[in-house]
Order: sequence, then structure tokens, then C-alpha cells
Amino acid sequence: MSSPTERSLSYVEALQEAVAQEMERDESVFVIGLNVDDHKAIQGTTQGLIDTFGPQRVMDTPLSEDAITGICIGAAMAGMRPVHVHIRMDFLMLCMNQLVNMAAKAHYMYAGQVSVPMVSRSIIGKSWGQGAQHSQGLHSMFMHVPGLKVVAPTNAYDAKGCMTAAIRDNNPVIFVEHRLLYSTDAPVPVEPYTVEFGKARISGQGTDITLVGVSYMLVECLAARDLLAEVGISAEVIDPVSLMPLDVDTIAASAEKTGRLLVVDNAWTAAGASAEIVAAVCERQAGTPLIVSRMGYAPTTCPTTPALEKGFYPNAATIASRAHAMVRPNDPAWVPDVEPTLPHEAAFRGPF
Amino acid sequence: MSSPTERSLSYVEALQEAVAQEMERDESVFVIGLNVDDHKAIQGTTQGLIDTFGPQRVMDTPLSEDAITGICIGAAMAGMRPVHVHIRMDFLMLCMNQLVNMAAKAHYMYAGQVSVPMVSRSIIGKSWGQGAQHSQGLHSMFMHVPGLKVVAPTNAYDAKGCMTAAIRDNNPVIFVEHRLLYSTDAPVPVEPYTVEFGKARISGQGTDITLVGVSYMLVECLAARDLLAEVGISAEVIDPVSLMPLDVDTIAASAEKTGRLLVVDNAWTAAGASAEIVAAVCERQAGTPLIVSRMGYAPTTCPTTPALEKGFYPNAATIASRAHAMVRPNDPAWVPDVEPTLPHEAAFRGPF
Amino acid sequence: MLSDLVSNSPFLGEVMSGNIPADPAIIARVYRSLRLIRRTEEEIARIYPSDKIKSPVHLSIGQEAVAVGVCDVLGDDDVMSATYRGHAAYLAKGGDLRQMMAELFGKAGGGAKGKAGSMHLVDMKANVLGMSAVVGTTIPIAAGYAFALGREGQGETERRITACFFGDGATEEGVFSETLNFAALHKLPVLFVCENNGFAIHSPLSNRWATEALCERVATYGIPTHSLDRDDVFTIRETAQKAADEIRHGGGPQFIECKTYRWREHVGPGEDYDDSYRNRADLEPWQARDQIKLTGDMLDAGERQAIDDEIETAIADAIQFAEDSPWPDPEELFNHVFAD
Amino acid sequence: MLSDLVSNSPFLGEVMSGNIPADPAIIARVYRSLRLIRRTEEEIARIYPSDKIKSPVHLSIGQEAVAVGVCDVLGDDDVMSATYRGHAAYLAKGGDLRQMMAELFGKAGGGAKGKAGSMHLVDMKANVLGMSAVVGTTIPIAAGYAFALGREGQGETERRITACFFGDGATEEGVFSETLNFAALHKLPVLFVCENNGFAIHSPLSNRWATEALCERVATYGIPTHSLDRDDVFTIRETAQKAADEIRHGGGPQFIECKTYRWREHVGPGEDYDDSYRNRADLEPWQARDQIKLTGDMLDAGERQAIDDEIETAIADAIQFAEDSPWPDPEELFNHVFAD
Ligand SMILES: Cc1ncc(C[n+]2csc(CCOP(=O)(O)OP(=O)(O)O)c2C)c(N)n1
Ligand SMILES: Cc1ncc(C[n+]2csc(CCOP(=O)(O)OP(=O)(O)O)c2C)c(N)n1
Ligand SMILES: [Mg+2]
Ligand SMILES: [Mg+2]
Repeated sequence: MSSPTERSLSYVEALQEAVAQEMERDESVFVIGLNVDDHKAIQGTTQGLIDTFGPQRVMDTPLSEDAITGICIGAAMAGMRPVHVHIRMDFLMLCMNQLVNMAAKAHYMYAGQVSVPMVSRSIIGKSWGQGAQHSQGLHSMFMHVPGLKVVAPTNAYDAKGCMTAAIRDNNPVIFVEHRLLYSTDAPVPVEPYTVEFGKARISGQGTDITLVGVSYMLVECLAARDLLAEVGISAEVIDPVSLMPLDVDTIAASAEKTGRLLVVDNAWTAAGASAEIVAAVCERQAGTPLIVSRMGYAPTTCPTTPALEKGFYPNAATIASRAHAMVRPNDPAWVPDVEPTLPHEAAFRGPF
Repeated sequence: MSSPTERSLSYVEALQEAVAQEMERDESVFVIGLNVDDHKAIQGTTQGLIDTFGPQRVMDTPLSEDAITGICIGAAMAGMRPVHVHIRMDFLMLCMNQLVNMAAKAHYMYAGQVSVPMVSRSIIGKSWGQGAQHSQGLHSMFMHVPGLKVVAPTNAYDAKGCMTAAIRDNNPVIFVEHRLLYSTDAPVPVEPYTVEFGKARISGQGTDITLVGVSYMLVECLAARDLLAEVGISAEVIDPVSLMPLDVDTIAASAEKTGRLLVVDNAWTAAGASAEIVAAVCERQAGTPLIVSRMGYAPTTCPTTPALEKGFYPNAATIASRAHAMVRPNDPAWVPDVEPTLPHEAAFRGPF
Repeated sequence: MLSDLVSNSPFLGEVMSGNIPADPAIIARVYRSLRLIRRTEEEIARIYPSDKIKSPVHLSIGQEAVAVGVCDVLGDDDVMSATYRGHAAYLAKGGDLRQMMAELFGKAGGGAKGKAGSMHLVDMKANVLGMSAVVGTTIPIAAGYAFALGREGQGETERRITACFFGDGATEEGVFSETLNFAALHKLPVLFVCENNGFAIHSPLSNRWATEALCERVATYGIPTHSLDRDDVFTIRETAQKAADEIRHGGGPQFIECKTYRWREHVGPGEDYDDSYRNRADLEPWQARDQIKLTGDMLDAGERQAIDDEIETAIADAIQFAEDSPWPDPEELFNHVFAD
Repeated sequence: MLSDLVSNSPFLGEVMSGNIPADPAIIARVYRSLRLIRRTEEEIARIYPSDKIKSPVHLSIGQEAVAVGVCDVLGDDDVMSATYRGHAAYLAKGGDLRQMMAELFGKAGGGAKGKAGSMHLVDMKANVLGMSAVVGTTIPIAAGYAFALGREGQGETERRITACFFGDGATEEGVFSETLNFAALHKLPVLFVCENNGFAIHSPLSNRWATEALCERVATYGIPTHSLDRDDVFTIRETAQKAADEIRHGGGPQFIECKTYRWREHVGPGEDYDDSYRNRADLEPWQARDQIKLTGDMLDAGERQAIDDEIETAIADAIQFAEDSPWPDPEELFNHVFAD
């Protein structure tokens, strides 16, 4: 029997536990967002909170993302710690003004007279026809604006630790959750703990090329690593975990070692996180030749039909293929002969 | 006497002329935005339009950026060509949902059944205490989203040609205008003409380093080039003109020639246009050592006081200094002894 | 005569409000439209578990009357805008059934070649504006289209109009208020129609609305409003007819709020009365007034059967069309990012 | 007695509405506040051409009575939120004058060390929430602060309240409607105050509002509203007093719309009656009711002089403080990006 501190939790359970423990620990924490209190409980991530903490601390809202974000900012300035839930990251576009012009700036603009400790949870969709407006990973926009922190944990352990850290953080944190990670399990300690922002993880060691996978793309990068191993290429896989602050040191050190850097984002590449990572690493290379590349969403809107969606996202095979071309530029192109769909993804069924 | 087609116009006059000519040429063009019809005429850029075209085609609006953007999208789908004016780029944060989730996606999502020919003019402020919320260059966010075009002309000639092209374009175009460019003059043909998007300009040739200046930073880069020339460094200066599409070819060719690339954006660097340009160029360097660097806003909110604002923006001296360090890494650091303020900027006075 | 039938039918008189149209063709047309929608969605629900339709479907089963009552008074060249819960409005406005089904199947024969799916249906040939999965976003766009129609119709006695459907939840978004103000200020030819089914996903009005005085609020913009406390199709039609006429003649926007009820789960093919946020008993009064049954009962049996048969054929044909339609070519991914 | 004076003064009775307070200390306090604001802004306008103040200033000259009437009934621990046109509200709520002046000068002694400038004044010691240059953005934030105050005051008979000022233009932003709905739904202790000066920059209401039925609209959320067609300080004070009391005791939000008039240009120190969007004649009735003059006339000459002198001293001191204050250290640029 595993000890209680070594039990395994899903990403969903880990998020739920982190929030529940912080609510227990600190009266000022509350959860707010459309349908956070219903029987579906945001895919289970707010499960039971309404029963334990009641409707004053687990609040359903009108469809008013902009005002609710402002309400959270005001409440945060007054000392509360809101966790605002958006069931799609796409909906953050409705509250950009509050996030960019107020949340990010208040502490600075008012020279420290207030702070804005709040978390904006935002979920990224994929597959089953999420389509144009329910699939966007828009974290790059938030990385751009000083004053916001952005984290995108890729496993249950980091999900709990980052959520705990985000709630305790005295700044606005954009918390990026990919739906396909929700069902993944990992050992998660029972006790509350924090995962420090700004520390990347080496998720798999290697010597020939560095793969950086953002959010769900970390999973695809790890699968690509396995495929690459089969053809004798050793890939090091890095999970940045937090995007702002970003641990350039770890990534640059790996890239220096392998001489090749492929950044795969769960987002478009143009002026995105992948551009930032590549540029930041290249700025540090004082003349050392380094081969770099980026992958991400196709430079298109996301199509609904699976026939086209397939081509929209990078996957283990396309990542491995690109990595192979970077490591062995003179070999013929190689595309591993595998289904582009990983088991978690295949297990995910609609409608929602 | 110069021929009429060679007369000089200010950036303001060039914008005004482009819009007036397109309104003359095409009945479906209209101008909409708060105060476009008043005596200040958006710093003169809409001067006289209300008299010539009347209140139906030059429309004041309520403060409702989100709805007005949607109104423009709907009108554009129906065949009109709105030019929506925002006196600060910061206010685009209020209509991100319409711009990102609808304008950018409609043509694709509806497989070509509609198109959205509209222009969002957005002005960037600087100096005289514009402060945190009136100074942001947020073009990078729009570069990130497929379906949007982004242009940032830096002189009166391009201002007219890009505006004409933007109005005629069948896609949503984010038109970025820096206030400090408004008073600058250039020869501008009388006849309507378009400046093609996706073609960078070499604004000054050189051999030792490539400087790319986005929006107003082009002016600072040109001034830096003069300073560098004094110490024997030859800088090539490139004006991307349009950011999406982006002319990576021209920039990469220059960088390959000089071996050094410094991108200076009128914006933050993190996941910004400067990251995109550096990353895109580095992806093309198959092992050729290239020294790259980025400059932009300090990674802070913009402070109001001139005492701190000074440090917030790159200027000719800091750009020259950085370039010098890149070209002569073994020399002691060099900061040219000049005022950080260029003449246009010094001429600019508040309050507005 | 149908009107005789009606006046002779105290049962109908009790459950159905509004004037039954004198013209039997209208009744038949309305019935046909209602039934086409219901049956199409029932078929979608039937097919759904096969995973042939891989996109979230938000069925309007139970709510058909709002779309049908309003769209029945629109001309072909009037324009209609709706939401991700848009099958009903799409079909009521005359959207292509084959293309819709192929779109749901993600096939190249879809109206948007599979790029749109259920949530973003579009058919500009039928003046069905593209729908959106982001609540409230289409409201200003519909008004903007009406803005253009208003310009085009200037000086004419009649102009084309836009009908804009949205849910109760959408009225909470700021853009709704902004749009009302602009539409009223510029007298845009737009008919706003709020399908108030009492829920946003599972959230009841009481969690979201400070008061239920929506019509009173809209009226403060100077917009004539019509509050319907149940979704009787002929009341809706009559209301929409009068409103549309006034809008068409330059009277500016009008607003209808119609109470209705979603019979199925928020998204997906099933029911969800065991899911704690509502009870089957809530459904019963709505089901008792099922507009399809009631309008069908007004027709004679033969006529009705003919319509029903025709509908089944059309649906079967559309499904077959969708099945037979090829997948979009992989290259299609890169089309339509930018318009030429 | 002042009240005698007033009832003896048909002139005052004519131009001033509302009950003149019986307590002479209140009149003196209100006068002091009004005059402090007016004189401070006049000094800012005087200094402005020297370029010592390098940030856009939006003067409230002429509009002081709204801020003063409302803030006079707030306790020190009540909270106040205002806009970029916020000098009046800042001072009326007891914001630090020295820090304000140093802030305008961009000096380290400013409340925000020069980072804020005129448009983002803040003084949390006086419970002055930070202001914003993006119209409407502070409305939900003020409500959010009130949300926290409501929680803190739960079970108490009285709770702290937030007063939230904004202009007529701000009511057009969707976030205003969204906030009203949420505030009413959750009975937040917030007093919304719309300073309706008829313009957004140079745009008149007629270009922006479909109707002027703002109070009627707000009332549909179940929010008690008060429409004041002129800015008589004691009417405002009385209205605010009653509203604040009810809010304090758990009655939920209230709303005041007060007509007022901006005497100077939208931004900057000057006047703009030659700029075609309005006439000096429009100003005259407002100037005739100048609240500073009227309240000053209620005081006896000696008391008034003492107040005036004290104000001049305070302003001179604040300007001197600003002059003497050092520039912020360049390193300050990098402070406060993130809170620890
Ligand atoms: C802006 C936005 N916020 C939240 C959502 C998530 N969401 C999808 S449907 C829905 C319910 C909307 O309710 P309503 O407008 O009443 O329409 P109904 O589904 O009842 O037809 C919500 C909240 C969304 N799609 N868009
Ligand atoms: C969201 C937004 N849109 C536009 C502007 C430009 N702007 C600055 S002040 C102002 C007028 C606002 O009018 P009102 O709310 O009535 O306040 P007033 O200036 O009259 O006090 C406008 C439109 C802005 N600052 N923010
Ligand atoms: Mg609903
Ligand atoms: Mg105003």
C-alpha cells in the first residue's frame, strides 16, 4: 500500500484539492465563475466546494466576464483572494481591458499602495469540434504584459503546486489548463505545497536536441522523444511550467548542450511563447551555432472538423519528424508511422 | 517649384488624404469613432471629412468600443468598409473579443461566405505623462492571431499608402500609428497609391549590424545609425512597415550580411514582435553564427513622470550603445553623450 | 376551415394564445418548419452516439417556436443572426438542410466545408449570418449588418431587416447594452429576440439577474418591447409581424423577450432531469403546449401526413448527403485565413 | 444663525435647492472643501504652462459640488473611487494635498512616486482608490471593493461603503451595465454617482445616448436612483446622506445621476468656448449658481477669510513640497512590477 502522501491524483483532483485546501487555510480565498457551483463542477475541478464552503465562497455569476474580472480586482485590492474560473481561455478576450489595463498595472501604477492577488483559471479545449472559438491558447498575450504571471502546469503534481502558489501569490496569475491533461494522473502529496514559478523541469534527459513543450504539447514532446529514441536520437524534453516568469537558464543550458532547440507551443507561433523562448535563448548564444525551430498551431483559425483539425496541431509524429530533420539534416525526411492521437486524447469524448 | 505629386505632407495629412480619397472613390467607406467629427479631428487626421462627407459617413459614437467593433464587423460583412478610430491603442483591449474571436475568424470559420474589410486605427502615445494606460504598443497581440493584418508605417509616404491599402484590403487591418510620427513630413504623391503589405524597407544601408525599428523606434534606430557612424560602425536600418504579414526575407538577408541583428520594438519584448523577428531570422540560420538582441519597453508598466519614463523607452543612445556592444564585444561599453530626446519628441507638448 | 376548427376547439383555445392565422397555408408552413426542426434535431440526437458528429451540439428541441414564429415573417432577403444553439433559427430561415448536416458531420459538403460545425452555422444564400460560440458576440454584428441594410434602404419606404436571436444569458454581457443604445440611437432596422429559457448552462436566472425587468430596461432606450410569457408560435408570429413591419418602415429597432424551455441538456443529445438543477415537472407544462403537436392538430390528417413524409425524406436525404460527402481536403486547412 | 441667513435670503433660495444644513460647521466644511478644490485646480492651471506638470490634467472646475456633496457624508473608512478627472473627488475624500501636487510634478514625494500622475491618483490612507485613464474601468473595481466591504460587514448593522464616481460617457461602456446587475444581485454596499456634464470630450449626449432615461434604466435593476438636474451641493449632500445610510444598513446599491458642467476644456488648463462644440452662454447659468460663491456667502466674512487663508497656505505649502521633492530615483522604474 502506498503511503497517503504518495497517492495518485488526476489533474482535475489536484486542482480541486489545491483550491479546497487554500480555502480551508485562508478565509479570504473564494471561487467565482459561471457554473462553478453546479453538478458538473467545471469538469470536477470545483467538486464539493459549494457543499464545504457555501454559496458565499463558491459563486455562480452572470455572463459578464469584464465586470466579474473587475469585481475580482477590487475584492483583491481589499484583501480577498479570488479564483476566477473561465471554462474557455477564449473568453479572456472579454476581460482583456481589466486584465491588461488594471490587474497588470495597479500595483505599479499606484506604487505599491494596492496589490491584486487573484487567479484567472482558463481552460484550453481540443478535439471534438471545439473549433475556432473554444480552442485557443492565448497565454502569449499575457506573457507580453508586465505585471501578470502566467503558468501552464502539465501534470497533476504541478497543477496542485502551481495552484497553491498562484492563490498565495500577491499578483494576478493567469492559470492555463489544457483539457486533455485533466484525466492524467500523477503522485500528489496530500499536504499543501507550492511549486515555485520560474523553474523549468527537465522531463526527459537527452543529448541531441532540446524539445520544449508548452502546456499539453509537453505530452506530445515526450511521446516524440520515445519515437526519436527508436531511431537513435536522444531528445531532452523541457517543461517550462511557468511562462512568466520564464526559466530561460534551464532551457538555454540544455540547448547549449544539445546544440538544437525545438519549441512546441500549444498556441500559434507568431509573436508567441515559442518566439519568446527561441529569441531569449538565441540572445544568449554569443556566436555559438545553434539550430532552432518552432512548432505550434497551424497559422490558421482552428477548424471544427477532425479531418482538418488533425493538421492544425503538432503531434508526436510531426514533432519527431521536425526534430529528426534538425538533427540529421542530410537524411531524407522521416515521419514516424503512428497515429497522431495519444491515448488521453483518444479517451476524450464529446460533446463537451 | 516642386511638382504637385512631389509635395511634402505630414503623417497626419497623409492619413487624412488617404481616407478622404478612399471615401471619395468608394461609397462603402465610412469613418467611425469617438470624436472623429469634432474640431480637433483626431489630431487632424479626420480634418474636414465631416464637411465633405457628412455625419452619415463620419460618425461620432458612444463609448462602446466592443459593440462599435461588432457593428463595424457586421457592416463589413454586408459590404461596407469601416475605418474605426481609437485614440489610444490601449482601448483595443475593450474590443479584443470582437477583434480576436470574430473579425479575425469570420472569413475562415464561415469558409469564405463573408469577409471583414475593416480598419482599426489605433494610436500609441508617448511622453507628457501618457502613463500606464495611454502608451502601450500592443500590436504583438494582434500579430499572434491568424486572420488579422497589422501595419505600423513610420513615415507619411507609407502612412498614406498603407492606409489606402488597408481600406481596400478585404481583411481586418490593425493600423498602428505612433503620435510622435504625426508631425513628421515626407514627399507624398497626390494620387492614391497603395503600399504593399509584407515588404520591409531598408531605410539606411550598412554592413556591421542590422537594426530593425518597429513603429516610432525606426526613427530612433536611424538616429542611432548616425551615432554609430561617428565611431565607425555601419548599421543597416530596416523598417518592417507591416508586421503581419512580416517580410522575414529582407530582414534575414540583411542579418546574414551583417552577422548581427538588433530588433527594437515600440512595445514590450516578451512574446512580442521583436521576439518574432529574432526567432524567425534565427530559424533560418542553419548553423551560421548570428548575434541577436532585442530592445523595447522596460519590463515594467509605463510610469508617468518623465524622470522614470526616460528609462522606459529605448532611444538613439541606448540603441547605439547596445549595437556597439554587439559589434565590439571586447571594447568597453560606450554610451554616446546625447540627449535621449529627438527633435520631434521635444517639439511635442501636452496636455494631449 | 381551420379557423373554424380552432374556434370550435376549446382545448386549443386554452393552451394556445394568439390569433390562429386565417390562412391555412400559414399554419401548414409553420407546422412544417416546426416539425422539420424537431425531427432534424431528433435525428442528430440519434446519430450523435455514433461519433459521426464530432462537434458540440446545442439542441433547441422545445424552443423551436421562437425561431419559427419570427422567421416566418421575414422575407428571403431579410437577414437572420443566431447563436451556437442555432439549428432551429438556421432551418426556420431557410438554411440549407443538406449543407447543415454535412457541416455537422465535418464534411466538405458542409456550408463551411466542416470548418464551422454546429456552433457556427452559416448560409449567406439564405441570409443566415454566421453563428458564434462566444455568447453575445453576434449581437453587435447583427446590428452592424442592419446598419448597412438601413443605409441601403434609405429613402425607400421599406428596408430589409435583421432578426437577431440570443439567449437570456447573452443579455448579461455588456455588449448587449452597448448595442441596444447604438441601435436605438441610429434607428437600425433590427429585431432583437431574446429566447429566455431560464438557464445559462445550468445556472438559473436567479443566480444571474438582479431583477427580471428586462423588457422595462430595454424600453428605456426608446425601443418598443414585447414580453411573451410563453412560446406560443402564433403569438410570436403576430408579435414579430407587427414589429417587423414597423422596423421595415423606418421605426427603428424592436425587442421581443419570449419565455421558452430547453427540453434537452445544455449541450449534447440527452436529457438531464436527474442532474439536480431542474426537475422533470418543470418540463411538463411546456410539453403540454408542444407547438408541434398543437399546430399539427390544426391540419387535416392527410395534409399533415404529406408534410411529415416530405420532412422524413428531406432529412434522410440530408443525412445521406452528409455520409456521402467527402472529407475536406487537408489543404483546405490553409484556405480562407485571409480574403483575397 | 446661518439657517436664518438663508431663509432671509430669497436670492439664495432661488438659485440653490436642497435644505441648507442647520449645523454651521457643515456649511463651513463644505465650503472649505469646494474652495480647496477650486483653488488647487486654478493653481494647477496657472502652473501648467511652465511644463512642471507633465501629465494630462482633466480639471473638475465647476463640477466640484458633486464630489464634495457626496464625500462629505462618507466616513474616513468609507472608500471612494473616481476617474482621471479625479482631483475634486481625491481632495473631497481627504486625499493628501502635498502628495497630490508632488504626484502631478512627477516627484518622488507623490502618492505614487510620480508613477501615476494626475490621471491615476491614489491615496489608500484616505481610502481613495486608484483612478484610471480608461473610461469605465474603475466601476467594477469599486464594486469589487464594496463586495469585500460587504463581506467584512456581514452581520454588523452598519458596514463601510464605497462611493463610485464616473462620467456620463462611462455609462455607455458595457461594463457599467454588467456591474449594476452584479451589484444589485448581491446587494453590494456601493453608491454609484454619475457626474453628467453632458460631454465626452467634445461629444454631446445627443451623439451618444438613445434617450436620457438613465435613471429609469438603472432602476430596472432594482436599484434606487436619484436624478438631480443641477449640482447644488446641499441637495447632493442630502441625497447622498440618505442613500449612504440605506446602503450602510444593508439596503444594497443606490445610484445618483447629477447634472453638472465642465467649465474648462476636456483636458488641459484652458477654456474652450471658441472651439465650436459649445457656447459660453451654456456656461452662464452654471456660473450663476457657482456653489463656491453661494456657500461662501453663507459664512460670515471672518470665518470665510480664515478658511480662505488656510487654503492658500496649504496650497502654497503643497506646491513648495512638490518643488522641493526630489525626482524619483531611476531604479524606481523597476519597483512594483510585481508585489512580493
Ligand atoms: C462569453 C461567453 N461566456 C461563457 C460561455 C460559456 N457558455 C456557453 S453557452 C452558455 C449559456 C448561455 O446562456 P443563454 O445565453 O441563456 O443561451 P442558452 O444556452 O440558454 O440558449 C455559456 C455560459 C460562452 N460560450 N461565452
Ligand atoms: C475606454 C475609453 N474610451 C475612450 C477614451 C477616451 N476618452 C478619454 S476621456 C473621455 C470622455 C469620457 O466622458 P465622461 O465619462 O462623460 O467623463 P468626463 O470627461 O466628461 O468627465 C474619452 C472618450 C478613454 N479614455 N477610455
Ligand atoms: Mg438561456
Ligand atoms: Mg462627461
